[in-house]
Amino acid sequence: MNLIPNTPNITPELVAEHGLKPEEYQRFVELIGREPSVTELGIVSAMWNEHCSYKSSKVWLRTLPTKGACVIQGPGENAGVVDIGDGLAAVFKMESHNHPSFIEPYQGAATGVGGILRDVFTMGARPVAALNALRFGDCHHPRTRHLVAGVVAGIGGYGNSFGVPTVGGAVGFHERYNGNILVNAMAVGLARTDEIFYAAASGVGRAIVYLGSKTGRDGIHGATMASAEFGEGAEEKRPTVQVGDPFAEKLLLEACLEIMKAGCVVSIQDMGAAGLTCSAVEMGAKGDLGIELNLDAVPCRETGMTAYEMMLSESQERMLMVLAPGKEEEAEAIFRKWGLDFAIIGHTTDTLRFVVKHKGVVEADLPIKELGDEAPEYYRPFVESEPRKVLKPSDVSDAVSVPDALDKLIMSPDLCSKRWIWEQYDHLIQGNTVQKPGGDAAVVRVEDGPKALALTSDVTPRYCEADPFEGGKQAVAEAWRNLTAVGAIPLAVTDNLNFGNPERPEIMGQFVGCVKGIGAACEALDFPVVSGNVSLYNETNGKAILPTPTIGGVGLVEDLHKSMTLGFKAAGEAIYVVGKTEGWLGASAYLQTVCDREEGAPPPVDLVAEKRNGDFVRSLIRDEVVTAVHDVSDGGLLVAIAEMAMAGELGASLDKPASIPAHAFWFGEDQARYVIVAAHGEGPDIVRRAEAAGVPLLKLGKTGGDRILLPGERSISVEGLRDRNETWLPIYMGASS
Amino acid sequence: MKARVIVTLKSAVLDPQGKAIEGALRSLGVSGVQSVRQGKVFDVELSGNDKASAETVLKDACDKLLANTVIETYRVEFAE
Amino acid sequence: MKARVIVTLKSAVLDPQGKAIEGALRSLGVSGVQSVRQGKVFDVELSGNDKASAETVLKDACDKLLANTVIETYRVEFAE
Amino acid sequence: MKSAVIVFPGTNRERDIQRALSLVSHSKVVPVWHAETDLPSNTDLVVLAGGFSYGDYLRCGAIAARAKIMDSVRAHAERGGLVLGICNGFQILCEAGLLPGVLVRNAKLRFVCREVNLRVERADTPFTKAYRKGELLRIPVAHGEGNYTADEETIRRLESEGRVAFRYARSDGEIDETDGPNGAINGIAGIYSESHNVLGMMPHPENYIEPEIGPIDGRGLFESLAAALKAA
Ligand SMILES: Nc1ncnc2c1ncn2[C@@H]1O[C@H](COP(=O)(O)OP(=O)(O)O)[C@@H](O)[C@H]1O
Ligand SMILES: [Mg+2]
Repeated sequence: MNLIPNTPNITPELVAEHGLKPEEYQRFVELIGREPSVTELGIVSAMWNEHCSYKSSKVWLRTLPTKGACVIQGPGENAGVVDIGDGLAAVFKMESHNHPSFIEPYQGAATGVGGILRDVFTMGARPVAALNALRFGDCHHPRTRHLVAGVVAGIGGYGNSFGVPTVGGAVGFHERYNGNILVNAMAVGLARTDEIFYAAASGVGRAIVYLGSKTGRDGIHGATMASAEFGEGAEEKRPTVQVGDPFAEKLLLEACLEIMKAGCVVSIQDMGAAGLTCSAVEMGAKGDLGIELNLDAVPCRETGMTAYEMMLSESQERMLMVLAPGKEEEAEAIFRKWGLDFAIIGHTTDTLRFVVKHKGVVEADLPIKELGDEAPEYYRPFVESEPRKVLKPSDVSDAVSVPDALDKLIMSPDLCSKRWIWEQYDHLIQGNTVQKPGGDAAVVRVEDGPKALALTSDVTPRYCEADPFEGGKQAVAEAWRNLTAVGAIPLAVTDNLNFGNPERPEIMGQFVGCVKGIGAACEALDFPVVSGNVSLYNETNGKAILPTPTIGGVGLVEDLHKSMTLGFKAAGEAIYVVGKTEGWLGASAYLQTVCDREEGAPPPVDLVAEKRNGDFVRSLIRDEVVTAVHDVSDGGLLVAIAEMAMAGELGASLDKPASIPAHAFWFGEDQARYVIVAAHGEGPDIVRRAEAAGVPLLKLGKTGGDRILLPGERSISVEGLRDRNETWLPIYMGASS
Repeated sequence: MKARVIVTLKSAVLDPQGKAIEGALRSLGVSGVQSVRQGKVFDVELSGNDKASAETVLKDACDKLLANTVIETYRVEFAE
Repeated sequence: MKARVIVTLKSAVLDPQGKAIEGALRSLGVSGVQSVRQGKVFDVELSGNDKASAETVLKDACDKLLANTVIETYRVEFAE
Repeated sequence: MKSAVIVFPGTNRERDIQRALSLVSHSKVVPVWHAETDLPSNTDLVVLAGGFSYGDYLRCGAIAARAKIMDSVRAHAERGGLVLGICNGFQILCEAGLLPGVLVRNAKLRFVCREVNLRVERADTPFTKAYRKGELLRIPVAHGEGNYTADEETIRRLESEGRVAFRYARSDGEIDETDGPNGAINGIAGIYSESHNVLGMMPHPENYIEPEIGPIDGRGLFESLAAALKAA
């Protein structure tokens, strides 16, 4: 065996600094039969860290349904792939950049977007849309404004320059995110089904090529940081964050697509968290091959970089590729044309070892499978959350009048218009944005149409906190509903599971509950999980975030001319609610915003009703008998109707059944519901069809005028509502600049 | 009184702008430039005439706003 | 050798960024700052050691690229 | 009609403009890489597309303006050939000296993507014949640095020589600088060269040409070009 240098000595402190538990280190020593080199310690710390190995979550992720008629590639690759017909596939994934964004919001969010775009074009897909899901602390917290401004500018800064439209997202505020904001970014690309590229290497003795920008000492230990709980010192520690270069990424995109087209690529993997280490090990492990790297050839930005630093650097805009034999020159010429680095830094072997050489010394020689796809996994102890009490309408105060409560809701940080944010994103570039942000789901035309993709990201963290299982179900159901509401057939999801410290049984219980709920809903709604990401340890000083399993949904609109929007279109049309309204106020936005209470069980999600009601609504859209559709979520019926009125600049006169108290009827959050508007004269037929399908349908009133009229309440000006809804966020943000 | 604050990227931090400028200068035929790193300068007008207190104010301004100390360093200079 | 190029807006040109910074500093409680104007600085590494020729190179770089002389002026400085 | 779309590293709306040129103008479209020295023979129209050429590093359009191909673009313009610069293309034209003035950061210091009202200032140029003078167009903008400015003398000349192409307007057609997307002086959204054969504009007519996507007020510009070149 070769000599592996070892300074400094491996001490228990050094092991701990690398985020390895003593037993994990022990396991590693036994595996290799000797003490590791420092470079090896760095490599294993990166590979076995939560972020790369999914050691706490893997056993549970395996329970998710991942198969379906449309699924070409499920979890396990850089992104999921679903068939959308005509020889085309949608390629998508979501990923978190939570901790880096808290430390440096602009660059953290920007590089998050960069990373997920790379995951998508690594597979041969041209990115056609980006979305994001953001959670910030309480809006009164002194850091919140700064974080919102920075994150939004960072997402826009990267996506706008790269040239992908950012078409959707979700934004929420809660004090539980004060010390741990969430930045989840999703990217969607299009590829031909027969031109998809995978990470697994194949063929022995093939050249491994380094592509893209040069390597610097960026974010060394970034991956470890992303998985370590924050303590008091975190802000002082100021770990190196990476700086994104969207310009380089755009060039990398074009160059990669060009060499793929030229047939140069056998397999390809982006360098994300823990850069060269993760990408090289994954390529080899997935392809059952060994990898030998010679770091002397790695293009470096800084002088004197050690093997350890090169292996752990998180410099952005880089790729690793196994080249087709005989294609070296052609591939290199393409990269040079785009002004990017290209270097052969190793080759595949048949030894199943991961060997790293630098300046003639073997810095690492490790078994590749055990590092990669056979990394440790834990079945961590968990306790289920205590069920919460079911609240009756009478348990909830109705002291605030209905119009005043509506005002509070539409001016709350969670429900106000997010225009201030999405106007900073170029949502029109590429010229395919059929439905821009602000609707239930974004709709993006596929090539020349008439097909389009519908895209959304959703989760209701307060439900997940109240009941992880129901909350997990609800997140999926809401994504499914949002796709349905624009007339799309929901195809598949990507998820981003954001939780606290899994070593605490109650947090692990939240995780398990949510994953079970997600699984149940995906199963029932035929909505498989094809990719995703897990972000754990989102805690500061033992205080965890709300459990936040973000769901990114992708659906197919067969004919974009029939895609549905939520704004009222014409006066005198009948408004109905699809689905049963009982007035569920537990864990509702009303309870939180109007009553300042966060308690009660969340609304149960009846997946059979979800499916039935959604399929019914979709059939109405397909048959062109409705003119507006909106799903009912946060804030209940009246908020949904107000949003339809504001979008259409048209009022409505409404009625309600006597059996349910006003606050519960208008603001309850019963699930599986949609507000629909019947095209003129179609009402009776819709009623008949609902009866035949066993779908609950209730007439609420009709559109018209410039006010919302409610029985027994003062009338509400639509323009006034719109004004208050639109100005809350700009005013809030304006106070800082 | 007048002061100048110069904010530059820490030396290990990637400077995509500098890189692009280097390339552009090269292709414009400007020779002899080996590397460029771009930073910001703030020309500040302060009330009062006490250098020491001005320095305190500016350091405070840098830490709070002008510099992102995660990736940048700063320097305060006074006009002679 | 090292040189620094400082590019600033001509004094007649409006500087909205500087204005915004003034406002932000005020709301952060940094007092005593009357006005701020933002500019750019380029830290350049040059081959050779001749100040005069370096100055020529940098002036050329500024005229050709680094400054937009419609709105900006520049100055070249050498580290002592 | 034959159009050359110049592609710089970082240009990202070249496909959008190519689509508009072929769909609406029925033009043959040739992408031209920045490192080329010559335009394709018989080029009628040169387009500088939107995007972030060279990452918008240093100043928007500054590095692209000094690319090799720009000499040919300048020669084309001097011969009276048509040149259209949109968004980053407008910034490049200003940096290259083909148009006067400069585009600086939006007054609110944020990138802005939204639909605006654009008032057509004159309908007798090769770019605007299909519109009416004073017509209000719904067209989107998407930029962080679209705040047009120039010295007083230049502005006076532009105004007196009828070289303002479009202005940001309110829905009643009046100009309100504080209400525009970027704070541009006199609401200027686009300007012509002295002989009106070079147009630079910040808004993106190429993104509003199909009813599936939104208003189709951008079509007129591409129809005008096709008609002008047919007549020529
Ligand atoms: N919550 C999840 N649900 C389903 N798949 C997941 C989940 N988390 C991660 N995955 C899958 O595991 C693989 C590794 O994810 P990740 O490490 O985030 O990829 P990358 O290295 O490309 O960033 C991917 O295929 C991803 O889709
Ligand atoms: Mg990846």
